[in-house]
Formats: sequence, structure tokens, C-alpha cells
Amino acid sequence: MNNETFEPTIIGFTCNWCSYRASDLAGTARMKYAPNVRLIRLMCSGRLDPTFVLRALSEGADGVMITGCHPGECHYIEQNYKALRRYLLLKRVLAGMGIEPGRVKLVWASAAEGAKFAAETTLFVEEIRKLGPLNWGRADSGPQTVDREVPSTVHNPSSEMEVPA
Amino acid sequence: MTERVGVYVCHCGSNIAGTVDVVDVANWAAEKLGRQGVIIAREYKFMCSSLGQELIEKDIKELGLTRVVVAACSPHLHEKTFRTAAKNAGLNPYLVELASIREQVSWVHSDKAVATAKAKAVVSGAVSRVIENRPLEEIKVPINPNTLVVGGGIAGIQSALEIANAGFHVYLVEREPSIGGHMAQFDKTFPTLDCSACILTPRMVEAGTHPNITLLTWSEVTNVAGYVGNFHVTIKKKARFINEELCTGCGICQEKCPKKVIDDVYEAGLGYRKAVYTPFAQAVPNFPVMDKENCTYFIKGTCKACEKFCPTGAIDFNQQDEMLHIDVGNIVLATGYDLFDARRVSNYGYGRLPNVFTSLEFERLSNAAGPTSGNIVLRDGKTTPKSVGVIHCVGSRDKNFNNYCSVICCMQGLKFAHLVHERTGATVYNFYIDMRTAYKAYDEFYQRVLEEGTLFVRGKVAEVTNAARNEREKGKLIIQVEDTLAGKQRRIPVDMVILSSGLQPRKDAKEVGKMFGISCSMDGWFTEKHPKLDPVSTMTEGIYIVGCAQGPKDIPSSVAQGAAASARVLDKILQKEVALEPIKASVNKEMCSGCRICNGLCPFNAIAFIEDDKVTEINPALCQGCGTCVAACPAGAISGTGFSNEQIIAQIDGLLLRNLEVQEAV
Amino acid sequence: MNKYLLYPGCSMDSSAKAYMESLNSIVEPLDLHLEEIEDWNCCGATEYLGINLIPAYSLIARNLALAAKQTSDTRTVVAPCSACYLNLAKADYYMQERPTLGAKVNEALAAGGLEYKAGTLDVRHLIDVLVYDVGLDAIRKAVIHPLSGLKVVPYMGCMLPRPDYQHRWSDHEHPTELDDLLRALGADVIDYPLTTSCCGGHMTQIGPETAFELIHRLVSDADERGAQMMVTVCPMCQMNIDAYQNEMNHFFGTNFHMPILFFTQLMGLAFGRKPNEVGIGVELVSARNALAHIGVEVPVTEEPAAPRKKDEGLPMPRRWTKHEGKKEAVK
Amino acid sequence: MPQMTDERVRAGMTREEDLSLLNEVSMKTAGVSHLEMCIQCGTCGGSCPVAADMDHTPRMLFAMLRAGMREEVLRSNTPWLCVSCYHCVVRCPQEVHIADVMYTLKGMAIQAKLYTDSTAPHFSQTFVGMVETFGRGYELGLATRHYLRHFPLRLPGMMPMGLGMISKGRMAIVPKKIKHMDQLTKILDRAKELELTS
Repeated sequence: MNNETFEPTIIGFTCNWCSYRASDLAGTARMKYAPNVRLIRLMCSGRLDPTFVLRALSEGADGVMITGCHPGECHYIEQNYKALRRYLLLKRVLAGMGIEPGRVKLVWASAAEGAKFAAETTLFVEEIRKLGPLNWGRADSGPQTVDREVPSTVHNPSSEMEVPA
Repeated sequence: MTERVGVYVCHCGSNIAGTVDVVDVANWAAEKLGRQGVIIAREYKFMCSSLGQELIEKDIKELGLTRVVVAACSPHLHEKTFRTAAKNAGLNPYLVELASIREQVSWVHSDKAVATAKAKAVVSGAVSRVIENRPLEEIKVPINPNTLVVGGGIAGIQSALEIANAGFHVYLVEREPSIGGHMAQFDKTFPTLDCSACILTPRMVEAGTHPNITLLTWSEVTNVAGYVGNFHVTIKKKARFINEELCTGCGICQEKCPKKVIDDVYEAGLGYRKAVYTPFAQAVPNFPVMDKENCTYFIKGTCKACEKFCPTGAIDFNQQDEMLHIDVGNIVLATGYDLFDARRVSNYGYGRLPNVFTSLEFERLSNAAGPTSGNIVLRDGKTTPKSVGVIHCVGSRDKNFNNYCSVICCMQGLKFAHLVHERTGATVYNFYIDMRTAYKAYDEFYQRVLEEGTLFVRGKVAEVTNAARNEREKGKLIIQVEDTLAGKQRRIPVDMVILSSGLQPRKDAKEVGKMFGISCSMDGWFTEKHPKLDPVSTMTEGIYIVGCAQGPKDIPSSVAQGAAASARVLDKILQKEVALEPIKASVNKEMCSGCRICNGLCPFNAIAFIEDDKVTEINPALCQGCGTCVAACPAGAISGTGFSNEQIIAQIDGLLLRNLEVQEAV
Repeated sequence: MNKYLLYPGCSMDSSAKAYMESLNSIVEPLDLHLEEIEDWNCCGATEYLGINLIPAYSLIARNLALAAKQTSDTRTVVAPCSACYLNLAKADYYMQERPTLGAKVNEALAAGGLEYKAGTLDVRHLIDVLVYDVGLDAIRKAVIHPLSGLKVVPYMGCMLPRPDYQHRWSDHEHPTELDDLLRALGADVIDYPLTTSCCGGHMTQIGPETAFELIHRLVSDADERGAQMMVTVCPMCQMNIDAYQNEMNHFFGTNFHMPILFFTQLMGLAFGRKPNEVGIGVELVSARNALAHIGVEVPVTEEPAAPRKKDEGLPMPRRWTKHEGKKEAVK
Repeated sequence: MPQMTDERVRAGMTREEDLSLLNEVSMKTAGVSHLEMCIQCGTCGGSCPVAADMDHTPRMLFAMLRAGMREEVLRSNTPWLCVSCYHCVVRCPQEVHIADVMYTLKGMAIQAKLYTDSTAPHFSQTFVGMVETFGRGYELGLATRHYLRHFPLRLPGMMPMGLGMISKGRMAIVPKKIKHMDQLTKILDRAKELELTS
């Protein structure tokens, strides 16, 4: 890792229909953006269990980007609204845990918005860079950690933060 | 760890190899991910080529691979290719994962070291995930061969005829008393100027008499349940107050009915009909309907003139709405469009200035069967205009109204110019922003209208006013516009203004979409499965969209879509059963606490609570696999195949390189 | 009770004092309570914005800041002048739409010990609160002397219904608020297609020929439609059409006599006030004859200068110019 | 070899600056200008009540902004004729804040001293001068100063009107001043140091 500028590691969640296709489009159009985000494809942003986010943050990610279809354009009709609700709640939970809520960001991107996906990714990387490394769950901040059991606070992906619809 | 994983890194020519050190990635995977189960890692020029696929198939057979990761392009491109390869080699296709290192890495980054490092992380994530993959089987469901077509415009008629002609049964449901849709209101069709009724009526009759078509007009779908192959549909057949068995369509009731009503639908408010009426002479079916709101008998309790004169005793004032329940395998939605309400553009004066007309009004005005028998006259009903202005883009391409281009308005405006010129000899001005005539023989029509002497002004009209500034303008409608090509503001006095209004989604499109389980775009049109490669399918299997319900389009495109959807429907019917993606949620009954949190989350009604067992169940045929309920279950009782918690968590850990023996700086 | 903070604007105690007087005459019958913003300053009209953006918005925002500080039981600021209303409303809106603008303006306000959080206040025009808060029914009830037989064209002007970022008006082009209100007073309201066309604004000052053209369009169309007077909601419109009508006539060789009054003046009359209580008589194009149609007698005051014949010499009190020179020196 | 006219030289040599002009105007405009969204439909030029007196319609001005014709744009009389009637603003299909762009162009023209007719800028400046001195508008002072400077010959013609206004008590002879003029001055002085750049 470069000592001069902090290069954050970010996990990005996309839905299969809009935002993953937006990232595909950014690729096809050869748009350049920050390389710090590693994507996980879900079928829908509604699939995002908030514990996935906590898991990512506890396992070394400095930020998590959640993306999905625009409100009203969800391929599962309205499930992205549920993602939105969970996201808002998650931010409060994070704040309660002493983690900057800005480490999690929700971005709507349609399949046509490759440019937006690229721009938002770069922007988010900058935001996380400003926040600095998270180092949650690691006593030593160094990356050379020998294969060890990570104290898993959130292993069981139960969802205590679900808001009943 | 007992899984045997093979990793295949694709060069994609130089598309990947140009930015990612593919050899390094393959070597790294073999070395660092060995403990995870990677027993072989190869790189190859083009993995998707037949040679590349054979390489994988060979390894599966010879090395006994139980999991495969292909680091190549987006799964949306070649996931199917590699899954099929695995299947050919005897491996369950769902044990293959794609790691996208082209769209998500090599094409979007330029620094080779950085890109290579990211590619390793992506491969690591895929390897961790694939180990958690489980073999899945496609789900087979039998298909009911009957089809429901909703909407009896030209798109719906076409769709119904194609399927019926192939020998399968169709229910064609139409909200209005007759099929025909907007096309039945038109006079001429661009660019060939075919008489609309002449080409449409035979199709309507064919649909009305086809042995394989059950025509349900004056009817609306009220409920849809089930899933592809097995939809259960409830249709409300509104009371016509006419006994269809007895009615011969002689028309005496209409003649005798004393109540005259403005016809807002078929005559676009420009003509009249009776309280008992068929909307037009060639209506299919030819039975009239009684308009309860306006019928004197229903209002005052006396009259019954129609009943008195009906020679067959077909009038039935006691008729009730009827609920029909039908089962179908596929549904085609051809619900059409609404015309943009031009009153909203108050600077164009529609509704305030009498001689401003909408496009649909002008269609009726110029139609030989319309209220003026085809005479193009002002609203006084007699004066022929000497000058006419046609305004394009009314309500379209405008952030104040509808953002999109309505596609047909330019050609429609040119058609109006031609008709006015031909029938009245008036001077015609057309005001446009951009002339959009992109289709076969369309631009030629533009040329023809130019040749006829229509005066084109490039500029969006600012206002239509009756505030004259001089004698020349007195008593006229003045069109104020910047002639952008001349760079000057002009005020052009005319007798008549025609607004080439845009199209917009049906006002109940959102609710209809919800009922059928499909979504609408921001603008309100139904969303297709893929804008280019699957324009008539939707995200809900077995539901198709055609014509203007999917977006503004002209008649040829609507007809083409109607036929295209039928091909998709026939394809489904002939397969006799349908294979569903096995990405489904299911409930572990042992763990379900019966809290019902998940119950309200499913827009497809796949989740049901079993009162007897006090647990929730998911109907796999209805489940679309979004996973929202999986994420919501507080007991962790719901799991989702293909995207299980285990898979996703493994992928998170893998992407963060928590799976390595020794963590490396990346 | 309807309570508001009042931002009168500069013209209300000079060129549009008839507006202020008539406004004062209707507060009591309508139970309106207007509390003037203390030490308000000019909104900059349409002039300051073209010179320097941040000072222009800071000038406007000082008023908002003062109002926000003063407000206790109302958060609504009422402006009777359309230009003031537009400036205040627009500043409030843009400071939100463009947060950097909001930040800069607040930086400037801080130099005077003030601050304003955009969105804190509702900025509304007088006729807006009369039609939508007080309501046409209450207005109808207060009418003692209906204006039946008075043929008026309602003239809304441009800065009131546009750009209307807060969506307060029935329409951008042909709003009906003024029509409805005048009808409630019993007047014969003529459909006036130019109701939101421009009176020329500051062009009377910087390009009189351009302004005369615009005034001519308005006055001639009103005349053509048989109006006995125009009714306005804006001091600038009133000023341009009233004070410059003779000049316009001179310029075009026409002879229009189209009085223009503030809607509050007609409200006052309808509520039974005397003409002199509602500022009638200070208009340069006299409304005397028009009001005679509804039996309102306006006492003869000094007649305004008659329209000048084209070949007539210019009445030119030279002494006055010198006097003016002295006034200049005061500055 | 085509001759290198001034036009050509300018077009070639200021290309880089050119592209910045649109953005510069956009940045300096209150609110979000949407200037880059213009589709050249002419709604603005068609709506404008004073278009006849403009040397370029607003639409043309926006095309020129895109083309980077800085000098021509700032010399145009168009912004000075704008009467702020907002007809174009509400009708613009692309939601361009046209009237506010006109204000921006006026400010830029004053700064660059590129306006051709000084009547309008001087009127604005005189008005602003009054406001900065008294905190309130002062119609009599404004009108006389302005007419003396720009329409001295018209002033006598306007006298009957002015007389009428004064005799009817509609024009104050003495200007009014706000109480806390010092506070307003401080605010405006600080504001003048600030610029809208992002």
C-alpha cells in the first residue's frame, strides 16, 4: 500500500439488472474510474442484507457502495425501496457503532448510466480517502496478517434491522 | 476442503491482456488459492472460443474439477457459454462462476499493476464464492396453451390473430365497446396515405369472427394471479344492457334514443353519440352499449324508447356486471397510449382559443366518417381556413411536460399539412424543432410535403394568441415564434392551429403494471426485458408488451411488435413446458418463527403464510428470485439458491483476500 | 386572523403610495395583520443582479435575515410589489438550489452580524394570501358596494406568475387569481390575453421606445376589448402604464386614455371606502370617468397634464431644472 | 491557402478559452443554469417581447456562448434589453435559467467594459449607487440623474410627468435612508469580495 496516498478498499454491491449493467456499460465505453471498488453482483439491491455491509467493513473494507435501479424502475417492481429503507437504517446503526455513516453510500444507476456509475465510484473513493482507513476488527492496521480467525461479530447474517414493510 | 477448482484467465486478445498481466493472475491463483482448492489455473487467448471451451471441458473430465471459475468478460455476455461447456463435460452448470476482469477491470483502468492487483482480488472472490455454489436444476412448469391479449388496438389485434391462426385460443379483452383502438379514429395513415379504416376494418372483422378468438369488449382485467404457463385471470365484463344473444346490431335503438351526448372517446369531443351507441359504423362487435351515466331511463326512471323499438327484445335493463375467470399460459399487454392533454401548454391556447385543435380532433375533422364528413372547417362548423399552422412537439421533448420524443408527431404533422393542402388549398405552416422522419419512405413523404409548398419554420412556437397588434392580425390566431434559421422573431397570423400532440402512457399504466407484475420506466411506459435484444418481453416471464404501451411508436412498429410477441408466445406454447431459472427463495420450516415480517415484502405474491403450521411458505413458481425476503428474515430461515448468504459472504471475504494463506499487499 | 410580515418595498411610499393607502384600507375588513419588517432595505429591483451577483443576493437576503429574526408567530413574508416578491422568493429558492450561493451570501451577511437559512420563510405576494388564505368568500362577504358594470381587464404582469419556483399560481401564462378576485368584487372582468405580458419594466428608463411599444400593446388591446380600466398588482406596471401613457401616446400619435388602478384600490371601493381613502386621484391617467360608471364620484383635483398635441410646444419651466440641480447637489 | 482573417485567427487561437466560456457563464449564474442543455429550439427568441430590438436573439447568444465568441457575446445588446418577464424561462423545454444568464452576461460585460450602449449599465449603476447610499430606492434622484446623463433632450418632455408625480405626492423630494446603513455597507463590502465559482 502506498504510504503517501491512502488507497481505500471498497466493496460494491450491484443489482443484476440496472447497476451491474451500468458498470458493464462503463466498461464497454472504456470510461476510466478509480480501481478501488470490487463488485459483488446480487439479483436485486433488495437482496442486500445489512450484515453483508458490516461483514465487509469488519473484514477490511474501508467503505461499501450499494447500487441499484432508480426508484420506480426496479426490475422487481419496488424492492429497491426496501434497500433504501435498510440503507437509511444501516447508516444510523453505523453511527451508533462509532463508524462514519459516510462509509456507506447508496447510488441509483440505470443500465444506461455507465457515466454516472463511473463518476459516482470515483467520487466515493475520494470521500473514503478523506475519511481515512477504517481498520475495524484489526488490532494492527498493517495488511500483513497471517491467516487467522477473524473475530466475527456478524457471522450469522440475521437481520435485526429489518423494517417490516 | 474437498472441492477441486479450476481457474481460467482469458486474454480476450489484448482487451484484457493489454491492461492485466494475465499470466501473473493465473500463476498467483494457482499458488495462493491452492489451499482453497484451486488445483489448476490456466490462461488462454480466447476462453470463449471452441478451443477455450474444450480446454475447460477436458480439465473437468481429466482432472475431475468440481468447480470452475472463468476470469473473462461480464457474466451477461458469456455466463451461458461456459455453463453449457460445463454441462457438456458432465458438471452441473451452476458450479461455474464468471469473474469479470474485462468490463470491471481492464477496460476501466489504465495502470497495469493496479489492474492486475484488482483482477486477482476479483478472481479470489469468485473462487471463494464458487466453492459455496450448489448444483441446481432448472425448474420445469407445464404451459397452458391459451393466451390473453389485453387491448384491442392494432397491436393487440395483430398479436391475437397471429396466435389464433397458429391454432391456439386467444381471449382478446378490450375496455371500450369496440376493438380498433386509436387507429380506427384516423383518416389517413402516413406515409402511404392508406385509408385507415380500409386497412384496419378487415383485421377487426377477422378478429371478431375467428373461431380461436374469444372477444371480450366492454371488459376489463381486474385481477391476475399465477405465473408463466399458469396465469389465473379475472375479467369484469361490464353490463352492456344489451342481450348479445338476441341483438342483431340493426341500430334501431340508437336511432330512437332521444339522448345526445358529446363523444369524448371516439370523436375526441368533436362529435355526438346517443346514450345507447356503437362508437362507429364498422364497430366490432356490432352490439351497442348503454351508457348508464347518461341514459334517461337510468337517470329519471322513464323512457325505455330503445326497448320499445327493439325488434328482437335484446334490451335488458337488469343486466349486471359479470366476473369471468379464465386460465391462460401467456399474456400480451397492448394497452396503448393516451394523447397528451394539450390544455397543459397554456401558451398554445387549446381550450381557450376556439380554433386551436388537437391532433386527434383534426383526425376526426378530416375523416370522411367524422362529424364534418371530412370537411376541414373552423370550430364554427362552416368556415374553411385559408391558413393553417401545424405545431410539432406539443408536450414532447419538454422538461415541463414529457421529456421524450413521441416519435410519430413529425410524420403526423406532415400528414396534416398534406391533408389541409389537398382538401382546402390553404397556406400551411409547419413549426418544428428537429424534423424526425427516420423510417422507410418517411423522408420521401417530407420531400413531398415540401414540394406541395408547405412553409416550414424551424422553431418551437412560443405562443398562440388572439391579441392582435395590427390590422393584418385582427381576427386571426397569431403564432409567435423565433424562425431560428432566419434568426428573427416572427408573428404569423393563421385561421387554424393544429397541435401535433405527443403520446403518453395510459393514466392507469402504473396500476395495470402492478396488477400484471411488470414495471414502468420513469416516463411511465412499460419496461421491456432488454431495450434492444428483448423488446417485447418483460421481467415477468410470460408477460409481453406490444405497441404504444411499451413506448411511442407508429403503426408498422406496433404491428411488428404484436407479431413478435406472438412468436414468443407460440414458442412458449410449443415447448409445452417452461424452464425457470433456479434462483429462488425457500423457507426452512424448522427455523421459521412465523413472525411474518417477510409476508408483505413480495410484489409477486409468492410468499404465503400457512395458518395451520404457523409458518411461511414460498411458492417457487411465483418467486422471481430477487432475494429481498432472504435479506429480511430475522431468523435466517429463508435461503436463496444461487445467491445464498454463504456464497455472498464467501465472495466478500474472497474479494478482501481474507482467504489467503498469507495476506499480500495488493 | 391572518398574520404576516410585510415587506413594503421602496415604491410603496412614493410612486405607489396609492397601493399602500388602499392596502391599509382593506386590512381591517379582512382581518389582516401586517407587521412591517424593521429597517428593511431595497431589494435591488432588476438592476443590482446585473451588476454583481453576490452583493445583489446579499442585499435581498438581508431582508430575509431580518424577517427571520423578527418572526415570532408567522413565517410568511408578504410583498405587495411583484419585483420585490420575485427577488425575495428567488433568492430564497436559489440559495437552496445552489448551496454555494447560499454559503457565499451568508458569508457576506455575517459581516453585518446576520444569517439566513434558505427555506426558513415563505415568501408570498399580497394577492396570493388574499385569494388563498383570506379566501374569495371572505372577500365577497366584505363587499358593500359591488363594482357591477365596471369593465376591467386584469393585468397580472410578468414577475408574479413567473418563474414561480414555488408553484403558487394557477398558471404561468393565464393565471386566474386576479380575475377571480375582481369577479368577487362584482366587476365585469374582460378576458385579457396579455394579462401576463410585460409592461416594459426598466426599459422606460433605458430604452423608452422599446418600452412605449410594450405599453402600446397592452393599452391598445385593453382598449380594443372595451375595458374602462386596467387593474394591476404591481407598482412598476402601474407606474409604466400610468405615468408613461401620455409619452407613449405622443410617440405613436395615439390618444388612449386607459386608467390603471391597483386591485386593492378597487377592493377598498367595494368595501365602501371613499375614493380619497384608497389613493384614487393620484393616478396621472384619471380614473374619474371610469369610476363614474359605478356611481363612484371622484372629487376633482388638479387634472393631470393633458395629452400633448404633436405640434404643440413643450411646457418647460426652466426654473425647475435649476431646482433639480440643487437636489442633485444634496446627493 | 485561405486567408487568415481576424475571425479565423480568433477561432483558431482562442479555442481553449472558447470551451471555458459556457462553463464560466454557467458558474457565475445564480441557481443551476442548465445552459449546456440548450437545444436551440428558439422558444426564448420566440417568447421575447423585445426580440425585435435585440441584435441577437437569446438563442443565438447561447449558440455564440458555445462557440466561445466571448467578445461578440459581451458586446451584444441582448442582455441589456431583457425585461425579466420570464416568459422564456417558464417555456424553455430544457429549463435554462435564461433571465439569470442575462444578468450574468450584463455583469461580465460591465467587468470587461464591452457594452456598446452605456445607457443601461449606467442606469443600473446609478440605481445601485442610490441603494448603496441610502439602502432604499430614490426615484426622483434616479430619474433626474439618469435622464440628465442619457436623455437630456428628452428630460423637458418628461417634465409634465415628473411634475405630475411630484404634485400628486408620488415622488419624494428627499431620499429615505435606512437606520442601519452601516450594517448594510459592511454586508455589501464583504459580498463584493466574494465570487460564485462552483
